Amino acid sequence: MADAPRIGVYVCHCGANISATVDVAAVAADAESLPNVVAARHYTYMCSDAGLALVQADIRELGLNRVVVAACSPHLHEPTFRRALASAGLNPHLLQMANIREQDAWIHTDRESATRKACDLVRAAVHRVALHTPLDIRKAAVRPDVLVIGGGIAGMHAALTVANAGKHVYLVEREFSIGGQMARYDKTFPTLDCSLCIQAPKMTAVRTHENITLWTGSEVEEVYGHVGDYRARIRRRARYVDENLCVGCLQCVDACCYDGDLIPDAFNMGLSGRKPIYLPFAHAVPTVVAVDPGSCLNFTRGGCDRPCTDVCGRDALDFDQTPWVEEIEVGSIVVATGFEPFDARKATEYGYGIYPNVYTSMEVERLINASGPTAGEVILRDGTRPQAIGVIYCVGSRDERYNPWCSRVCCMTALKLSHLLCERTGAEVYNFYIDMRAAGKGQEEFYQRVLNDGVQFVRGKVAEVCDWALDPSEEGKLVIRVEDTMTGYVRRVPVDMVVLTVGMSPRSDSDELRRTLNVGCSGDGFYRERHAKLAPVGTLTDGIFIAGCCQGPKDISDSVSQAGSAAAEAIALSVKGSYDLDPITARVVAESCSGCRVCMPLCPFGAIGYAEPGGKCEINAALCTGCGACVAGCPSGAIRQGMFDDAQVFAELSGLLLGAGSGSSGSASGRVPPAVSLQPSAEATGSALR
Amino acid sequence: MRRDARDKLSEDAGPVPVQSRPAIRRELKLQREADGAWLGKFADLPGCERIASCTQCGACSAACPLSIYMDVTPRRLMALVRSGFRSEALKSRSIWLCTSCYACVAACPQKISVADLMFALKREAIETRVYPKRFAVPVLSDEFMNMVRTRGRSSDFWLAARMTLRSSPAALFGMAAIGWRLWRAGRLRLSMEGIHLLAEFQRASLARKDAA
Amino acid sequence: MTAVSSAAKRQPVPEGWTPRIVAFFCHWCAYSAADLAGVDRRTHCSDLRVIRVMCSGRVDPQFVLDAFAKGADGVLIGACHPGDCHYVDGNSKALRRFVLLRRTIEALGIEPERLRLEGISASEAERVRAVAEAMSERLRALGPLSRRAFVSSAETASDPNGEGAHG
Amino acid sequence: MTGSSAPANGTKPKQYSYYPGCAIKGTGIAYEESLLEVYRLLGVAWQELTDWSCCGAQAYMTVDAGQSCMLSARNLRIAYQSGSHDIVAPCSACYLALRKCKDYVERYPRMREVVGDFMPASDLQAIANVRVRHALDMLYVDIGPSAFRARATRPWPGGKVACYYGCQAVRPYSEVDRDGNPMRMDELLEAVGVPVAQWPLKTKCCGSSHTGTLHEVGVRMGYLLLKEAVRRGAEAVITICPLCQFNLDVYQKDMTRSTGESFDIPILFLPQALGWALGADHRALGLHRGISGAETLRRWFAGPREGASDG
Repeated sequence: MADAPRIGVYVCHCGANISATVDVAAVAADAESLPNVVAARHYTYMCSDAGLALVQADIRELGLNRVVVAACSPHLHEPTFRRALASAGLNPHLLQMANIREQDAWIHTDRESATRKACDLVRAAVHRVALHTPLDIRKAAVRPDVLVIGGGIAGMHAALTVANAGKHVYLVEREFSIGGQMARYDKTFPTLDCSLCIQAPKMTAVRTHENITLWTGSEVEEVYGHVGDYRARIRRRARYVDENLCVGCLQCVDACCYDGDLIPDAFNMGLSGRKPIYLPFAHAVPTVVAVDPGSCLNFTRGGCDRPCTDVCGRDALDFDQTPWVEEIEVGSIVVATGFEPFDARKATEYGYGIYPNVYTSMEVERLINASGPTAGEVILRDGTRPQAIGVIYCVGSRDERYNPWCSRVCCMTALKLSHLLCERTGAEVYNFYIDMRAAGKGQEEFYQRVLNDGVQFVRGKVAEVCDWALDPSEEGKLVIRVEDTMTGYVRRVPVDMVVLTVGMSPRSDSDELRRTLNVGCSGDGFYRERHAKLAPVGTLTDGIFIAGCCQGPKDISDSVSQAGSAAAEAIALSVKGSYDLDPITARVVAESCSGCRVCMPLCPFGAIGYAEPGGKCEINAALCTGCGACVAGCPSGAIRQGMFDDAQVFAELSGLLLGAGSGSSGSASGRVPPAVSLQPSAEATGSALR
Repeated sequence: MRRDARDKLSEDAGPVPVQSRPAIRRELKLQREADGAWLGKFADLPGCERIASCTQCGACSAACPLSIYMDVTPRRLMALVRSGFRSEALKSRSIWLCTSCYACVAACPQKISVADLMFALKREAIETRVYPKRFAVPVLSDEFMNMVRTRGRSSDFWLAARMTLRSSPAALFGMAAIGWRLWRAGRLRLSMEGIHLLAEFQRASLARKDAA
Repeated sequence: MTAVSSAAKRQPVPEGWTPRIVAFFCHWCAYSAADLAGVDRRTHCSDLRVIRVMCSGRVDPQFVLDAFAKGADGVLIGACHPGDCHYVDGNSKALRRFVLLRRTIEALGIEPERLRLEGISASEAERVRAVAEAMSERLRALGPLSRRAFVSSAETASDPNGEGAHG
Repeated sequence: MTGSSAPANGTKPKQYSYYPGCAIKGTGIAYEESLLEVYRLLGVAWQELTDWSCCGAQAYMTVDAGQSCMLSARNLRIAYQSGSHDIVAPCSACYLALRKCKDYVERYPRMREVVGDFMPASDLQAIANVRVRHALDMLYVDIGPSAFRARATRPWPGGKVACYYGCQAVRPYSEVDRDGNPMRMDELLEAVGVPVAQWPLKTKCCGSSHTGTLHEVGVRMGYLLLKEAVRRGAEAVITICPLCQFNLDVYQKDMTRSTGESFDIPILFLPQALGWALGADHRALGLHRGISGAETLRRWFAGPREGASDG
């Protein structure tokens, strides 16, 4: 180090937040006696302009080259003080903060011990900062294009937002049409807008936008690289139809020689059938048919007369199509892969899959949809029309046996379906809920509306649905057994139709994509945001953002808000064109590296390479996230880390534990051995084994 | 009841001076009647550690085949326990109606072992002697346990006979017909077997009793 | 066994003694939780001194041994819960090292309970308080760490390579 | 008691610890007779637990949880020491008591402490190695429907049956079969040609000891079961628990008396039906021990002489 450390210590009162519990003057006085400390002051609000000016003046006038601020958590004001250092001409990393508010003044009441602790923390920071070195923030270039994974409402909205900002978007959707789950819904709560009416224009806009490349029937196979420079391999499934030629006239579907519409139509939740050649759904975008090789006779039996090819005036069918891979380079990625409805079969007590007239809410969305299998008529699987309907809330949600979380949308979905079923069938509708959660805008009002619809509300979790008639009035009915917790009665309610309001589960393959993208999942299996409140669309992998239900259950409005936010993050990166690399990254000191490669498997991000000619390991700073696992694991002590170097931590320990005046002022250029070398003695080891 | 009459039923009055029929009972719970420490006793009882997670959804009551006979449904019992209304919970008939069929446990979305709570309440009711006299269920338990403690095994025949004698001797006649039919089918064993390691077991039982 | 009992021959607890606990808290989970404990004003004992590291996987065994050598009575490593690590599996690396470290310090005559590893998610402010209290209570029962036993044995160790314990 | 017969292929068969429990030695004796007869016909080796004690069932649990658990722990330890680590309990209450004891000792330090007064820690650890099996679990998993299908020699002489699983075999552990609509008994019976009726009350409570203590309540629970079974076309009910069998079999007259509906249908144990298919003698299976449906039982099982004359 060129100059001897000249350290300034600044103790903040934080109004009375700190000074009420910590004797700040004493802390400053104690700091003054520490080695290398040139000035120690305390002030009411260190983070105020006046406080910052105080620091800056000392830097200039006293020639400070290190600063310690004893104040709040570095999570809060470290950036503020770093900026202050920078504008005073000091490298921002020559700062160390001592957290004497959150981790001292706020959790203690005894002034004496809190003050002693503050002194310890300041002393540790002083020892540490002496070994700080100037670090340069390096910049990495950011590619302007953005990849959006998932073509549901969140993915479409994110793609359109980015595209409207003039950046190019690749939108990758697994199904052969965009639209996602929202395309299935009949109406949306609480406004009762027709779902398709509000979504269709967006679908068209995505299809026609000059800045959007839309790939349906496609999946992200591999992603590598880092923020600003991601490379992705997109696998495109064969649909056996040329997307550019097909106009969606459906003559091929009519002509198909497959006997009957026997293949369960996934879009209609299996409530209707389709042929092997099909349009995913009536308003699919792109409006292009696809061939299902699992059922098409050309594949299953090795051939048919191919009447589909004969009738196609555009010669769009291509049975020789094979899957192919597209490789793209993007600067950031928005993940909007959505959710899976909870599998109602798991909740065996409700008889889904046993009693035909037990439906899931997703099925009912199709059943009451004018473009659904019954053209909106509520006709049950057994051909009858229901006189009484039971709507069961929280199926699979708020349940430790299945999903412990609240799926957030089910109460409103159930209210909406109750309202629509009541309106369209005139049936008696019973709602069985545990707690009514209608917290969104306009939602409580909607609840009030349904309360006045004549719909019946029973507060209680249904224990079972069963066709056991205890009374003649229950013959031929499905009986719902529930404790009406409001009246205190155990009730049996006979109905013709049961609607299970299924919650949201993470997609069953979400873990695969999580690994591909190297993002985290929370305990529930949904993708984990960087910070629940302050970075809700970021992930811990820079440049990868999440939106919609892949992050957790939410309704359409929240999905769209989040998608807009994720798009804004992607746009910001793209527009800025460069990215600041946090200089906490690790680097290998080549002279010390033995080439043992112990560090390589320790790196979760594959940032460590091995250069054959020199026989040394190397760290790619762009991939390194600064976790320090390799630093701790290197047997030769050859890996150094910015801001978290061994020497700095040892110095912090010395300051914390050894008391005033006896601190280490070890050189920053090498690994500082501990004050006392610890070696298990033969005696101690031997006796331990005995 | 007229409004002015109701106003007279002030909450701090002593016995309610109402002669009208049907009888009007005052029901008001003062917080001092609640045993705030009671819930804590269950926290480390096997199976009961999740009682505090109860959301009062009522799945236990709905699944219970006997809740329709109960004065307090399992869900309400759970609420009584959580609020510390100890004597109300222990005096309820409900705990004696439980057959431990575990339907409530299977139905509970919070994985609370309601059946184990029932056992715990029954035990406490027996310990504090608040169950009704001549009530057959606790008598059966008592007889069962005495039999096993002394002989190591139980016998259907003797158990039924003793329990009936203690709870409702008159019913013995009704039992005779059933007994006769079982006897004819070779299903009644009048001899009672003891087991060889009994002394050892009794010692351990006693040791624990002494310790407690 | 003997190692533990030798440590048990501890000096009488000095008047007014409080344990000194060094806590290595990972930036993302435990450190955030400790901040949150402050925000929630979850008052607890002042024995804990937190050193922030980016990840519990950064905690070099030498840090822990050094802390004991310099006067810590206990060392706490605060990590993310399994599966929650911001660096995929840094916490499991910490766990592996922790298991070995406990054996090492036992061999040095330090009670293994003086070293703890706790999963503390960023939202678990109460857990920070509970862990701090529990650890402090345990250390108060154990008394000050008798450094004489292992420091002197380390000094007289015949191994000429002073850094042999490293890594 | 032990039982074994050399299996055809000559390999040393796995030996089971057989834990009868109190009820099976008394009113449920036909369960034991038929199960052991099935074992004999299939060459299953078993050994009755020496000096077994009561399982510490629910009535005991009601008074003293610790002692109840100790009783089960003792039985588990005997099984461990015998070397036959699969303990087969035909009675659902016994099965659950043993299973729960094992579970609670593993999971709860407090339970370990209590049971620890009774046995050394090493024994406590040993019982973790004992596998608690219900007879149905053992018959379905270790023998299996296909083996029964292959060995079945005699057609089912009667009508449809309803499989009644009762509560404690499937709850709360769901290891014998799943709680929601269990099917293992149905599959075993179908494999040997017994027609089964599907019904929704397979795991509803039989009334348990309430038939003795709160007679009206207990009997009504059995009545609801039988009524629904009959409504679904069953002519007999097959059970896997001595208490279920007892309640449904013994109180049919009481049901008739209180409801005016007449009931007289046989209540069998699962191995009685399986044993019949394997060709066992009806007395060896204890088929003469039923209280209700005696006429039907005679007609179905007592051979063509008596059966034909009954018409």
